Amino acid sequence: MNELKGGIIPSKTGIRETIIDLIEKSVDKGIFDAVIIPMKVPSGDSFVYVLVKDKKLLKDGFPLAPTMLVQGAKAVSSVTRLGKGNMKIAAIIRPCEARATVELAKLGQADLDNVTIISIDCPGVLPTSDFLEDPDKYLKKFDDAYKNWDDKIMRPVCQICDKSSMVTGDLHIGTLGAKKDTCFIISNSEKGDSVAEKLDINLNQNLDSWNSKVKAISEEKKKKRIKAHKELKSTVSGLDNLVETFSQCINCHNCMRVCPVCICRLCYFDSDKVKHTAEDYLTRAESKGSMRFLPDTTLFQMGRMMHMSISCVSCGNCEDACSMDIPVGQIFSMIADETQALFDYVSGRSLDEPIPLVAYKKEELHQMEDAND
Amino acid sequence: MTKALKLNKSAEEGILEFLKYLLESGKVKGVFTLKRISKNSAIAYSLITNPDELKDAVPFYPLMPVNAGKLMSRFTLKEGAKKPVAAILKPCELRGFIELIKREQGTLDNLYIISSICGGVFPSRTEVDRSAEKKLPKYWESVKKGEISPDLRSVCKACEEFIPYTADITFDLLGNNDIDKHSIFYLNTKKGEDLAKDMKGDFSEKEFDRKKLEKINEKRQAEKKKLYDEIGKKMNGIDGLVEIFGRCIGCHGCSKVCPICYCKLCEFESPDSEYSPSNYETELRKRGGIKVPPGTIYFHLGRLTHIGISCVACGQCNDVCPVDIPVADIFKKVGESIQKMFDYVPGKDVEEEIPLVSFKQEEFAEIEE
Amino acid sequence: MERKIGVYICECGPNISEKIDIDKVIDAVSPIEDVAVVEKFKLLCSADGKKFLEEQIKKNSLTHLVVAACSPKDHEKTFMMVCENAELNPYLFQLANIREQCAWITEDKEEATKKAIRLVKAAIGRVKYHSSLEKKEIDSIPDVLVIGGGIAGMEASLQLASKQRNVYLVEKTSDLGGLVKNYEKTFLGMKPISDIIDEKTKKIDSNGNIKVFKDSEVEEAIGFFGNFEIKIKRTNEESEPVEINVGAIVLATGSALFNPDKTPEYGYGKFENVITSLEFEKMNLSGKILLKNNKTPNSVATIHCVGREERGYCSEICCMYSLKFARYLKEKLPNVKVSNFYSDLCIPGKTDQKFFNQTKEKNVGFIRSSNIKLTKKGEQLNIEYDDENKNKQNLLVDMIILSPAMVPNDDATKIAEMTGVSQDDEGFFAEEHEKLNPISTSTEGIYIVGCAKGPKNISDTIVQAEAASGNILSSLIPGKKLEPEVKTSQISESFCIGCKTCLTVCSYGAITFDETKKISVVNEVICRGCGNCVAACPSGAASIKHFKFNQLYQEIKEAVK
Amino acid sequence: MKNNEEFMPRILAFLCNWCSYAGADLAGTSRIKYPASILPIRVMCSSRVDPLFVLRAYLGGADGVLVAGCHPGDCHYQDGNYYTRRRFVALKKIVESIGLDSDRLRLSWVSASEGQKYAKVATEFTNKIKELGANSAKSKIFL
Repeated sequence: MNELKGGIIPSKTGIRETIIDLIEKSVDKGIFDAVIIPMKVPSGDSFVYVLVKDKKLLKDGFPLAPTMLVQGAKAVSSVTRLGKGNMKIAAIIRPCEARATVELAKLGQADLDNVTIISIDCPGVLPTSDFLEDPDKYLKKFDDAYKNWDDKIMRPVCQICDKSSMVTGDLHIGTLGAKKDTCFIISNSEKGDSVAEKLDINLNQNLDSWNSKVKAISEEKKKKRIKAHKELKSTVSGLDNLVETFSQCINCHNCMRVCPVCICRLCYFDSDKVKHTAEDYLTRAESKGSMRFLPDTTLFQMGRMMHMSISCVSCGNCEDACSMDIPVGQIFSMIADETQALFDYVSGRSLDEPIPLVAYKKEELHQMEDAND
Repeated sequence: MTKALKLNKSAEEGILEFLKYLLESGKVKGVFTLKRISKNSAIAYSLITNPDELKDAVPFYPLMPVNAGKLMSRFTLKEGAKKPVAAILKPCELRGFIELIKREQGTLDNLYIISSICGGVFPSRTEVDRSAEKKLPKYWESVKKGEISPDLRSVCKACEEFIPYTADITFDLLGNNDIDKHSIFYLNTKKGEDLAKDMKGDFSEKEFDRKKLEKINEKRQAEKKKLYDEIGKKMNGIDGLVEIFGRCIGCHGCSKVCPICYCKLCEFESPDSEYSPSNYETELRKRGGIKVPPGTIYFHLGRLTHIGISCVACGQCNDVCPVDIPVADIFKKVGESIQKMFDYVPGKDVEEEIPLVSFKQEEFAEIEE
Repeated sequence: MERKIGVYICECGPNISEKIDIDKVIDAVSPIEDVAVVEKFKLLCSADGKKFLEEQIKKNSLTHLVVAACSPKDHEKTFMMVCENAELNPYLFQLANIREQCAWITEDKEEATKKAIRLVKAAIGRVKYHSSLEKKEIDSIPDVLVIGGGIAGMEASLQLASKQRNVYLVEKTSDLGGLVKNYEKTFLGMKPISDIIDEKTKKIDSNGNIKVFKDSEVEEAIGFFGNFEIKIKRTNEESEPVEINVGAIVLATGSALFNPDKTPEYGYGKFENVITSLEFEKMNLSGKILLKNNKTPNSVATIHCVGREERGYCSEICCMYSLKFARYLKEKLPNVKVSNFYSDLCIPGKTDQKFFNQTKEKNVGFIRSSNIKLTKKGEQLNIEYDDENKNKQNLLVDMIILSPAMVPNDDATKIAEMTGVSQDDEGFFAEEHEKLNPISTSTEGIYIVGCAKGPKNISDTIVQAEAASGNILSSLIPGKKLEPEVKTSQISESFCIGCKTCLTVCSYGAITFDETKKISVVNEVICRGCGNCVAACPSGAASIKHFKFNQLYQEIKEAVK
Repeated sequence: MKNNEEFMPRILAFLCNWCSYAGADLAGTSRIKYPASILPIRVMCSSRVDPLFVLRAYLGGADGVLVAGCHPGDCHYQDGNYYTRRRFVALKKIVESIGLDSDRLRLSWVSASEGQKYAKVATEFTNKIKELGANSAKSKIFL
């Protein structure tokens, strides 16, 4: 990891308030014109992203919301896909959302010129279905778990996330290893440096305690991740297991729709390319005596792995949106680790790294070639 | 009076025997039905061609993993079936299919539609948490008595369209106390009669027990009123809508599973529905803040304008919503209100025009006031 | 490319400047992105104004033009011409109507100014999304196909044929003249019909530019105004169809008579000496008005309105020809007793009443009656009826003439389907608009004349034939290119799902279905640009030039800001 | 807006080119006064008015939306306005059924010779909207 610069700022009332405070100050100083930030919905039982300009509304901002319904990258993309616009925007999102944002920028789906990404040390998010059961109770549970950095109630993919403090945006708020009533503010770009400067934050302070805590957690999670993937593999790999796993899929394609890096306007798997004649279907059924209809559920999932696992950030949104509780997020996190490792690629790590499938190196991947060649 | 075939077997066995006969006699080349497809007893629609495979078929299982109307559309979209295929559809699935046919999204060519007097289905989640299996005995008791099973989808409880309109064969289920002992197939059409013709069983002229069905309908109506009252209270002005739809995450899952939504690319996913930076700036000047991605209520209302007229209230959208918005309840209520204006029951008759692509010169004179 | 929008506000003398604070408008729209120039001018539609605009466009190298002035109905074309002169595509221009719908209707100057600002902003927002549109030109064929060789078709053919224009006249029988060739005289004038027919026939025969196809039918007609491909086939004969190309089609297929079998109370087909008006005309033309037993009738009754109830409309001419029958009868059998049974008399027009009075004076009876029923009494026919006072009455006569309603020809539906012309509720060909376009149809370039579009007398038929001819002569000029509508619909191939919704709502048959790709396709030559298909398409696959989503959306946005 | 200032609604009016737009022009040439609340948008035919436009305007905060076209039977494009009418009644019903204010939507037939009627419709509709007050959708964030 590159040497990151950072400072320490007071955080007496709690991390959410500290962030809001910071944003308010920035807005006052004209550093930002608007902010993308989670906010509680009027019914009070959920959180969504809101682009806020009005300072009065900013108070209702709720960074580090207990759930992730819309992936923050999708929010940033929605605002900037058609151009950077004239507003300077801060996006308060989680590390995996920041990473997906970077992937989207590479895919031309976000223009980050006027966006300052501010990420936060992330304890994970709650599974949507749990949260919706009793929003108030679960918000409290989430906050308690956050204090203790306890991930047991979080999404399964959050429990094995080794990039929960990864800094890929412009600024990052660190709480790990911070002394009481303080937190770290880490800059990862010139944009971040300039914001800190305007806010009179000294970025040359000691980050050792944050660094070492992050490293420890990351290593521990990495171990957990490898183990979990290994276990998962034993239950889902192989054609039969795969088919069994996806057998309950009802083709709603929700997983694709909520995926931050699935960007197609018209998914290949909704296009004419997957539509066949009755005769074709019948012939296929006859060859086996019986055929699930629609067929090709596994093809859909594997096709999606092909299309986007390189950019998958393991946020787990797909799993949460699956109405049939298929562990699709965990499966994708496993596949993504493997496909990305092929190219020594980490999705969202850096804007400067090209997406591997649109680039190549002449000397690489010889292990894939026929040994006799 | 309709021709009817009676088999002295339980409904479960009777329908399978019938389907087996169809496949073995070659009267159909394939059977479209629900089937257990995996070890974990997942239920999915399957196209069965080998009679042996029927052993896992569960035609009347009270689940609707996908609205089969959508599947039949997919099956016949590119080209109608060339060989005869029997499809077992629930009444709302059949109606969905008919609505799609009206939109050129499928054909009835060579299809034999078998439907049933339907007792409703469970929410799909009951399959996920494995509770469906446990709820079955209670469900069948309710069906026999013509009662509303408490485990049904909200829209099923309130459904008055449990008798299929255009099925070739209607299987007698709801309100039939003897489904353990025998199976009754009403042969509504010439096609239906041809299918059953050489089957071993008792043929007679028979009529639905209209009175009994009327009674069931009354219970459903009461349930519907309850549902509408409840949801109606929430659908209160723009604030009410914001309360209901505010947490929508814009996954559009509801439209993806909707048997009527048939566009390749949904208008609400098209470039026209995207906000440019200047749009955002305008919105912010006006509102101070805006949900991103925006256009949630616009999407739902817009979808109502597109397909409300044809909504068959199957309830798929409710099931698939990751944030538990009662989409189906709302669509049923609003859909019905516009359908009534045109005296239109979606899927009742394939020849009937969709009201919004036709008109009468002498109508709605009062709208201009 | 960089956008440079010029905004010009017309003072329209005092018309706008007194009601709207133009300087405020200028201040409000000047800062808008891409707006390069904002200026006001006394009267932009004047020669000076046009010159000023033209110079401004050139001098400032404007890419888009907004004029805030009067209604587009007034000067949209004027300013589009200015654009053309200044080599700016005229569709990159938008006119904001701040006069008719702002200055002139608003009491308060401040309100009017605010509204004007919004209207100009909306126009600026919109014009940014305009695209250049090019006029299309297509070659047209000046030749015309006339279907039906009756009075209407003959008249139209004669009007249309000239050195530069061939006319193809297709008649399904072996003679020209249509129904009226069976008549002896015209009504009102009581002139021999044969004179008219013979004269027209002679002219047609001697006109080298009219090609007559007798015993023939049109088998196929595809294409559009300016270029229809036609196949003509001889009936009752196995031969290859003749293929011709024409620019316009005149439907003059005439009408038929209501079949009195459907009104059994009149005893048609059951009793001898009950005949239809057409049968009587033929009998009269043969010179011998005789009963079945070859005796001359002493009394004849005409029953009007046979089938009017059933068909639901008055056939306009039956009363008049019934009067003509009375004249025939009185001329040939001076002692015959003639009675007319009617419920209402239709004697419109400036001279019809005179004709009626003269007929009445010849001792012709008129009996207003209802509930007519015919029975046979000896050799005679007994007409039982209710008189005006609802009293039962009866009358014995030797012969009865029925005046049946006029109905569409049997082949009307076939022709309608072939040409894409719609039919009205009665089955006659439907005009495009009863008042605005009474002789054209929903398919541009196809006209309907004579009884094919409803009951009509000879003079009205000729008027229509002349009208249709005039229309064709003025729009289908030899050598002139046709300019189809520029602002037409388009359907995106990749978004279309093939539900045919657009096809269903299109009134012009401008959308066809590509069966291989399973998508809808717009024929831009036929499309009139109403935009109905666009609003009907749920996929957003259809759009319409110059009224695209984004262009209208900018206006909507301005209104809700 | 100052408190004592009267509320001036924003009403979007889709006018068909051939009848209603001409009718609105006639109101102008006849110098008939009506409120400045109406913002006209010209479309070739009322059938071009996608119900989604009306929805967008409504949810965007327009206080009212008027769609005006030729009288039934007089459509310049034969029968476009019959479709408009069906779409409009359906839309209005949806808006009403879902608990929104359908009085904010209005369909009117205004011919080219009915300048008087256009002004009357504009005035009446504006008054109606004034009764209803501003459309609160304008300020909603979670739309």
